[in-house]
Amino acid sequence: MTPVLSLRGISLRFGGIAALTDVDLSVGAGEIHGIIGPNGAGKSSLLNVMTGIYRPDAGTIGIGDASFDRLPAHRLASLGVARTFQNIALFKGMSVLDNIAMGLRHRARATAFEQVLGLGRARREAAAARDAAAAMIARLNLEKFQDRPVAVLPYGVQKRVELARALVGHPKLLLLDEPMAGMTGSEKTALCEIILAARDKSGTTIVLVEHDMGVVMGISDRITVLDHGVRIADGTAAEVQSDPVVIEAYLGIDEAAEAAVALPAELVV
Amino acid sequence: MDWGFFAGVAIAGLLTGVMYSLVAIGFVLIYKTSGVLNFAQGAMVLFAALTFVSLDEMGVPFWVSFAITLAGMVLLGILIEKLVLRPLVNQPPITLFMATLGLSYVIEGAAQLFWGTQVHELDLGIEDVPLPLNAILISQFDLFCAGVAGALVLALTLLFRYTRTGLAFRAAAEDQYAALNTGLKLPRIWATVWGVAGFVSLVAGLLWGARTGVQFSLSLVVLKSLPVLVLGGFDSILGAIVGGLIIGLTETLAEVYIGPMVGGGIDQWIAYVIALVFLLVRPTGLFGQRSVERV
Amino acid sequence: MTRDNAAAFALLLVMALIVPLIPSDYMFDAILTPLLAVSLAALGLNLLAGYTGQVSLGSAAFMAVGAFGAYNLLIRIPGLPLLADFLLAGVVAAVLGVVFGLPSLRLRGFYLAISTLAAQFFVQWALTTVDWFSDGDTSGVLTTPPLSIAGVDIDSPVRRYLLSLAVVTLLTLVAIRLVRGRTGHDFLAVRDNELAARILGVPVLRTKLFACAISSFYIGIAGALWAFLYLRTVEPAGFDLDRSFEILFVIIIGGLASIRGAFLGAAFIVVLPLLLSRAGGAIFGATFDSGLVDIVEKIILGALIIFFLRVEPAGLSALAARMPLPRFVFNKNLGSVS
Amino acid sequence: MSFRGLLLAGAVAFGLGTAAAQAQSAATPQEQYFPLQSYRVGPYAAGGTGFFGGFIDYMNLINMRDGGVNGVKLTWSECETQYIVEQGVECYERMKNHVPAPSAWNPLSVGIAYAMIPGITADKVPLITIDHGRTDSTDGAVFPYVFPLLMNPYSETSAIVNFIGSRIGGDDKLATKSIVVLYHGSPYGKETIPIYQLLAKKYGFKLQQIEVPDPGTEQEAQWLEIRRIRPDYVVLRGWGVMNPVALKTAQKTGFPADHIIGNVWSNSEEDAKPAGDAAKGYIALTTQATGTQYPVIQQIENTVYSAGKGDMADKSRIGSVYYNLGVVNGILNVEAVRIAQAQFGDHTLTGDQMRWGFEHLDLDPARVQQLGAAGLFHSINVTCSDHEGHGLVTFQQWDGTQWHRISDWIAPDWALLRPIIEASADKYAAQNGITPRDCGKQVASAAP
Repeated sequence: MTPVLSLRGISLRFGGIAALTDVDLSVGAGEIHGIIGPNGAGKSSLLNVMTGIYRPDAGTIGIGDASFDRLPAHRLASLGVARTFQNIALFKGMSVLDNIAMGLRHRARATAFEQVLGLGRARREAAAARDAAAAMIARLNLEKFQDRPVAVLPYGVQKRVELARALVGHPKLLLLDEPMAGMTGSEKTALCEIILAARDKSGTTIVLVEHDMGVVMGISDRITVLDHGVRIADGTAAEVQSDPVVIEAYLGIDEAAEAAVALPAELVV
Repeated sequence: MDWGFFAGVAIAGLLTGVMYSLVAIGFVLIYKTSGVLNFAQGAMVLFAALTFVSLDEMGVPFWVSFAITLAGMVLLGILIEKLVLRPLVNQPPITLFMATLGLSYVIEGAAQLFWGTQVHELDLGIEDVPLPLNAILISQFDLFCAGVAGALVLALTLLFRYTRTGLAFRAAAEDQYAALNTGLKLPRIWATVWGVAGFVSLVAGLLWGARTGVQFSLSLVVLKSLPVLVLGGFDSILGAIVGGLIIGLTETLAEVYIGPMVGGGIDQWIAYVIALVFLLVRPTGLFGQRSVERV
Repeated sequence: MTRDNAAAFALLLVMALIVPLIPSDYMFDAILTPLLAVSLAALGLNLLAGYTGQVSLGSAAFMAVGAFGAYNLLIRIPGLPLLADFLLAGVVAAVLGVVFGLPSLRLRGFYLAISTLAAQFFVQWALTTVDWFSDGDTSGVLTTPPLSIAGVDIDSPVRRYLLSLAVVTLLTLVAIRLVRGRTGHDFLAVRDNELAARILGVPVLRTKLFACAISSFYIGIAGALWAFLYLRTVEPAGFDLDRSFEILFVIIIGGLASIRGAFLGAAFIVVLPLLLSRAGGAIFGATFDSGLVDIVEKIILGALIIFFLRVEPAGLSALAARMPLPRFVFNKNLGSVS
Repeated sequence: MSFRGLLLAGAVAFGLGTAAAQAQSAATPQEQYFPLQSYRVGPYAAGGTGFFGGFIDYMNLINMRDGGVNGVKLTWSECETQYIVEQGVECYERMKNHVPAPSAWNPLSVGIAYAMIPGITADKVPLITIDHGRTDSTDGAVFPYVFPLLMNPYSETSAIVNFIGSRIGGDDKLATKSIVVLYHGSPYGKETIPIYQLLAKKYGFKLQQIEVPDPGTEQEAQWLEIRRIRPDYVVLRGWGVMNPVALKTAQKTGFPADHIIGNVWSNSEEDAKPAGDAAKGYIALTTQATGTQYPVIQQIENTVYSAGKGDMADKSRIGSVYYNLGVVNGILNVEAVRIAQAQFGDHTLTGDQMRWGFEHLDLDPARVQQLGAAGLFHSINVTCSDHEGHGLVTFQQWDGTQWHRISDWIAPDWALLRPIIEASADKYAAQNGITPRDCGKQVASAAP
């Protein structure tokens, strides 16, 4: 069964800095795959390479059976890939409903002419997008913000709106860039439920870049650990936790032995 | 191809470019420190020149009228900053640009209200007759302008790069809130910036005014300096002078050599096309800071 | 019938039925017809600068293209109906809008704004220098031929006003449908976050060029209205940089990304100076010479612009939205216009 | 207030304005009203303040010295246009319904004049474009209500070429000369291009026409081209700030100022003074001489200014080029009233009667002498078919502080230009469905 996402030998340099060096990653269908690593490990860079925002200096990106050396960003949606951003990329001038409806933009075919005259196809597409967005709003209980412009909403609500926009198109592959950042405990649990529901109900494959160890360890099937742009570990939550290389990268203590004894509580789920 | 003539045209073009840079520097100063494209720069140049020449005609000695005008411009700058720009500080750039357009109406109106609408001659006592070099046409006035422009650029670059006030300017430009947190008194910084811009407007006003006569159309010199800004980069003093030289050179050569074939009078729009060509290579000007988008 | 539609519909009825009864040529020829032309141009620019975030300082050039296009089409294609002439003039302007829009794809902010000045100065130079555009008429100031639609001569101020009103109303309806539909959302998406838009599948380059085209189409027709129904002469100098700034003023004062903003802003920029000069004339008329009064008016206009930007940066449209509509016009519970 | 509120406020304020104006003027005695679309602000303020200052001063003189024209007082009101077309049109719309009706329009602007032609023809009120305007409006048959008095752009061109001929010892020597025309990048500037080409073919001189894009604050490139061409003479067809900049740049590129000939809109003190000593020796065409030594100007100073009713804020500008043009324009308008009154009676005249007056405006040098303007301008003879009136021109040289006349009155080559004017007028008539009237049997049939 071909992996939904497979990165082979991805390297990326910004001038002198090697952001990513020869990174391989493969994510199977229906899998929740965590990507963790200390700050500046290259997690977001990897996500940006996957979504065509950065052009890798080497390596290929495979999505389903199509493979690219540079993924054209505008084709991402039609390939069934959706993502959220580290610092929320919503359309400030539009309402919550319109923002979420944009998640279905890649399916729209009606031309401007048809929209102005309100011809069949245009009206149907608009109605379908509105209904799907309304359903997603209900699912993420955003009803009371539905018609309010996004710019005035609190941070947590904006995060949910962006997730709703990514989910509304029922993507095959969902890339989440630190979705838990700045969220409260209860919000985090709610978000995890939504992610698990997406995987279980619609079989969405999920890649999760996240700092919150508890969350990542809790819901990921497999985890890849990056450090200074290099993949230092890849395996199940349990394997990764006990891998001395990972521990050293995280805690930076020279004697690996001493580290094994004093593992911080939250690292051990 | 008459290379002597070509050299003459090229040098004339460079000297014209120097004049454009003088006005462009005023723009850069304000943009570099507050992100505002101050379209009232032309009106400030007019106001400064008109004030100076009116005082001069009243018999006030040269340097006294220069000092009074400079004081007036600094005061004007402070008023502009206080009444117009500070209340709009967190508005989008286009709103601030519009505010400076409204401001240019006010200043142009005030200039004509105080000093009348007549045309004045301005003689700085510097010969503007070609020096005895055969093909090349340079006058003492040209050399004086080039000298002044060079001095201004040097002084401002040094100010920005190596002095504490320069550092404060750059901090204010980078991030106003961060600058506030470090205890920088922003109002004082902006007042100084606008004061220096007032000085630059006065210098540009005098040098341009000596050439065109001090009259309402002096405020239109702005149109010639916009391509320079785009080419050099809005926030680079060096870009203002280099951009000016490039635009002046290519514009003059284009008018002399291509103009006659297409009906002439092309130097107005060719300057923008030249700037556009450079922009396609570097979308934020030759020396402009590249805007990095954090995703 | 939302509150906005009701108010707009009521206003349209007043403008179409009651206003033409006012017995004053001055009201039509000096206020309303130019007001409609400026509103249409502002509406066009709002689609590009307000909704899509691409600020253009060269809109007057596309008004000129519309005016000269309409003139040349009318005299070179005998029997071309007037409305088709305006439409084609808009298409010509749209084509040029796309051509001059191409460089904007890579540029942003003030670099983009200043680069649109290339269009402004080039078009003005071309229309003045190339004789073909003014049909060899050496004077360069072209007088528009007499106009008629389906046999009806458009020769009186009221008829010119009504024709302008019809054209502007139709195009405004199209703009409202466009902006509320998916294309409008594409515009806003490109304006607010180009990268996110691209990732969601919005064809960013095509959207920007379409915005340039539709905006220039509106501005071109506005130019034709301005030259044919208002000034009744076609002259490049009438579409200079001050005109471009005026149209940009209108949408900034009226309200970016707002259909009624174009109309409110146009009313402010066209009617206010006339009111000021009337008031100025009446109050100071005797004591000061008209020049002094005019200087003071210019200062007041500039000060008002700054004042408005401070009071309501989102423009008159936001101010109007906050203004409670008088009871008699809109009856809340019935939702109908009483 | 919402959009509707703004609009209604506008209508109310306007309604008050005109109603007040009309009520107040209906009751006063006979008067001849002149609407003045003046411009005292902006880039062309110098021209506007001078011209309208002279015009108003002359009308004041007539009122104070003669008690008006045969008892009919002259009245006027001003409306600021800033030389902008739509402000000029707005002034026209606002003043055209004035009671008593306007006698004649004097906008002194090419753009505004063109925009008003259809309107004034329908109103039957004459439009005066002294020394400028549509050249083909000289043909009164096609343009009954437009009067490019004294000189149209084509006559000006012919006069300049004749003058250059006289400077080099005869028109036949023109064949060996080279002339460059530096024109302002605007309809006004471009208007005479075909005529210079026609004269170049006729006399055989080498011709090059170079455009200076508006506003012309910088002309380095244009004058370097001139330096390459090395012409014998440069004709400056400029306007506004372009003129002093041309003279300064000429000095910088080593071109002698006394070989630069300015046209009628590059001939004022405001065009030469800002250029300082670069303007010394500069020659320019003019239809009216400068100076205050003419009886009519002295009467203005003794009667109007001594009574404190002079319009010029800066007394030193009395006698300047624009001021004297305003006075001459005043003379032509007032004499047209006087001639029309002789025909239709000493009372307020209608626009059409004023048109009749202008079409019989025949001031020979003797009559000009009686008016105290001998030497100020030569003469004028307007007829139904010739609305220019064959005005003669002279040339003046700038000595650094003021103008001095250096030639007697020169006549343009009217015969050569008439066919071109008629051809262009006929084309305009065809395009706009106008049937030219037959000037031959034009009789005093003007509407009462």
